[in-house]
Amino acid sequence: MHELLTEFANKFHYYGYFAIMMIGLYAMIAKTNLLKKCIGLGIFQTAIMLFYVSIGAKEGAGIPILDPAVGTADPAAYANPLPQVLMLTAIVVSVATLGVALALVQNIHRDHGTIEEDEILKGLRGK
Amino acid sequence: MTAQLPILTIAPLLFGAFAVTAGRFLYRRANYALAALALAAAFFASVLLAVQTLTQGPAVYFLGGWPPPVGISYVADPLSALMLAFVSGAALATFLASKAEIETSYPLKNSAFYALFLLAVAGHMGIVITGDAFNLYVLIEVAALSGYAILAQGRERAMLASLNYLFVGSLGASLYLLGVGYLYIMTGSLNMADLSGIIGQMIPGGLSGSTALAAAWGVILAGLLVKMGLFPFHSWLPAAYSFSAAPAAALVAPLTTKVMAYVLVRMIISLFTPDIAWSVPAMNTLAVVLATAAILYGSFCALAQRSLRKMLCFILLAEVGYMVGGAFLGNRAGLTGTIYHIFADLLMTLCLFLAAANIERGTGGRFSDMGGFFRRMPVTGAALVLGAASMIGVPPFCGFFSKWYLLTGAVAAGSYAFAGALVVSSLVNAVLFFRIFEIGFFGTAASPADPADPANPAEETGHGHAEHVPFFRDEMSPVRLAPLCLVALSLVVMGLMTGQIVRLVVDPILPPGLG
Amino acid sequence: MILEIKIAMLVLVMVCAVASITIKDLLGAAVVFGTYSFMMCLLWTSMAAVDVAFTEATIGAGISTVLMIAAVFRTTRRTKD
Amino acid sequence: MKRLALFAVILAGVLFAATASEFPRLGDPDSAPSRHLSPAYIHGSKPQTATPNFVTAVLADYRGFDTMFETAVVFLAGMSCFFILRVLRRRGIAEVYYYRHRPTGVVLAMLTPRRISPRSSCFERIDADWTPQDMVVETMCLFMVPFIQVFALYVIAHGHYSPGGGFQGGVLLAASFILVGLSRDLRTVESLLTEKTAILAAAAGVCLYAGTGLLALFFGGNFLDYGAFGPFFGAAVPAARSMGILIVEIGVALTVMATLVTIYKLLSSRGTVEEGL
Repeated sequence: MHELLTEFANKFHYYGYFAIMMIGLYAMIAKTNLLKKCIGLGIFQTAIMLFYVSIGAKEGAGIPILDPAVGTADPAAYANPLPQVLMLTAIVVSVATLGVALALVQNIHRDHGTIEEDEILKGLRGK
Repeated sequence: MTAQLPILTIAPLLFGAFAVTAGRFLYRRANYALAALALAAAFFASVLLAVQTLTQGPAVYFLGGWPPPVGISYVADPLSALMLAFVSGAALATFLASKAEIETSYPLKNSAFYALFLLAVAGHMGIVITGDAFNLYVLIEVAALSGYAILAQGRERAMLASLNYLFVGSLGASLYLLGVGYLYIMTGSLNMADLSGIIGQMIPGGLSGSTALAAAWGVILAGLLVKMGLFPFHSWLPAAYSFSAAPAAALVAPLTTKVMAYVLVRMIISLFTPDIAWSVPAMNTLAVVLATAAILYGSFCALAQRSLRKMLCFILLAEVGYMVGGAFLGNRAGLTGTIYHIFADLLMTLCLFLAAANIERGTGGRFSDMGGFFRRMPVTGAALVLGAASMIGVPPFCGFFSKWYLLTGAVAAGSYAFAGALVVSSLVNAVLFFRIFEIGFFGTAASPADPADPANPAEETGHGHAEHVPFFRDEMSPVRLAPLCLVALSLVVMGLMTGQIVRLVVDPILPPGLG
Repeated sequence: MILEIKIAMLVLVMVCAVASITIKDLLGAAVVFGTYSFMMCLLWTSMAAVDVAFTEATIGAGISTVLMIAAVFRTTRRTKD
Repeated sequence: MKRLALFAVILAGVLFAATASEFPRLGDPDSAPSRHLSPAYIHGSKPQTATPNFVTAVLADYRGFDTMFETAVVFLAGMSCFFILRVLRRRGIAEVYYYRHRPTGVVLAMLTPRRISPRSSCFERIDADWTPQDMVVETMCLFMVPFIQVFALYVIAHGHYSPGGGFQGGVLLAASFILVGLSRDLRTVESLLTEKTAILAAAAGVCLYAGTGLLALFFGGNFLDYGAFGPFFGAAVPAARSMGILIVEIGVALTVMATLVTIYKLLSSRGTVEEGL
């Protein structure tokens, strides 16, 4: 029982990330509103970023900026900069995707008068 | 300067895109020529790189001067160099052939279209040559984001289709990113060559040695299959490609699925190595079953279509099945067939989509309006025949040889269902194209053609009046036909050069012990 | 970092995620999505990822929310789910 | 459908959770990522690039090529929104412009061919959904703008030593413009940063980045190898890399600022860039 608890305490954050990821995925699959799907996509991407950033965390480590008082003799004194750099890139990519998605949503609303996917499809079939 | 060739393949496209953007406000008339020049420069550099790689062996280019595990590297081996030449050549051909369409489909916005087009090509080329797993993700997004935008213009449903493509595409790319995260957390590296070495040391016995690495491969594979549009994840593909305007479809359709299949092959060969990538039999079987289903589904849905482009989109779905199935047969012939088919299919799809764009422009593209188009457009018709013959698998064309390798691999691996699906798909293709030939030769133009944009004065011969004159030549301008003819002829050339391609390009990159 | 605070933050992030996809008013959903991003930013600060947190605070909680609100304002607030 | 989706998602979540068993615990200093590449960056950053902020050094130098394409993605997003949304042709539809007479508050509605000069002192153009504006909000927002911009410039320039850099600074600059747009109206933003300037600035920013990379080729280095400038300008290689990082960060900031303002303008006005929120 104790081991199970330790295992959970060590891994709980991964379960949390996967839960958030699945919340986003659910929104993308099950919601019919296009803006809700955009939000779902955002949540899905952010959960993956959270996963990456957690890789870079180290116990007792400071922020990844050189502290002259500490020096670089021990790399364990600083958090791992690489995942942070990757996620900076991913955040910017996600906002770019969001911008394009919102532009498409606006145009769909202009053409069809609604942003509910089922209503759009019904309207198209009616023609 | 030869050492800098790998970056010079992409740099002209980047600078071309920015110059075109600025040119919109400065001197708009030069923009088309500028974009064409950038594409031609990229094609030229790619051909030089291919020649250099084939004669002097592979090269690794350090971006920023940092050696691989620390920095990002470009890997120019025979496979990636040849693929670069094919991708840039296909983009150049599409661009030259669809000048008129670009100008009429995107009035006042063609500068923006050129910039998006060039960056899309740069993204696809970067995907092909990069040796870094995370850089690949960024480039996938570059290629995809411009694809969403240019596919959104077109008929009424194009916006919704493009938005669905955006959701599915971003989901696929995010899954790939998650897979790279799995690899990173287990190995601490992002460079493909470095990763390959570490994985080989960690799990010499195959993926059963580590759940997390098996999951990494599974998640990456899922992401790539979603981006490729394999059978259960296919619903976005026909909609996105068939509702958009013709030049966008002619660019994105031949490139995106093929480049993603290339990434799949690259993952199998360079990142995981075939021994490890194929070490879970259930995964291989599942992939081959899905591929078989995709081939059958694509072929039979194509039978039900009533317009040329939509039919081609479903054939494209079947072709994705060919490539995925071959990659998971688990033997040398299958993988060779997949690699060869990536090149062959790029040319075939390009040829058919360009011909379809011409026919669509002349007749509207629905089967009911296409009657007798061979008489009116003999050159386009001839190119269509060549492309169709290759797609069916008639011997001197390249389509035959890829099918031959795939069939050999399927029989050697004992997956007779896949072999059967290949044969059935060939037969169905024959039925599909002979039906078009029948319409083209013997059909009569029943209804007047409706050109895509009635407000646009047709710049060739005013085909709106030519419907009832039986032998009136209504062919497109030579500028449109020349790239099409070159692509159609290259189908034969590539078929005749099969031996050399397999010897020079495929054999060197496959591990020697592969059975 | 203290484990309990981390768990609390993670739960808060999850609550914001669920709330933003269940609220039946798109403007509210957009604002809660901004809150979600901000909570995420705090979580990243706790993992010593200051640059990422800074970017998420400006891009995720700032610009994304403004763009989302602009889109809601120019389309509709109504949603069925 | 929803039940099925929920079931599938929960199943996928359980499968994902099952794969977490081999992952290192949170904050493990001996995990593979902490041991393999990160020490190289932590040790190398200061001596090789003269940049104490490891994240900036990795972002703009070690993995500068990623960042270049990331900037290209931002530019691409701006161009995509322009391509999708921008309404360029009026198609002969007469639009109504509203003008408010400042002294009396009387509003005139005029069809498009007729318009009142924007320089008119007693008429101002207003949005169709105009409401009387709160002077306190407007004044305070405009008062904040210079401070935000100075802070943004500090974030860009000080990115070597503290958290921040081109992206964050660029976003802050864009935020200052968007604040003007929210508190006043879109036309003020348009007069401060026209669409043409913004698109040119976005292209110029990426061009600055890629051009710095290309310039390195002529100094005998590889693409994006800023160290190659060092011997030519009589500077040490790390100092040259540090300068190179600053230049590309400025390019990034320019692109991000211009693109985000463009996207905001397009989204808030349905692509007409006439009437904002």
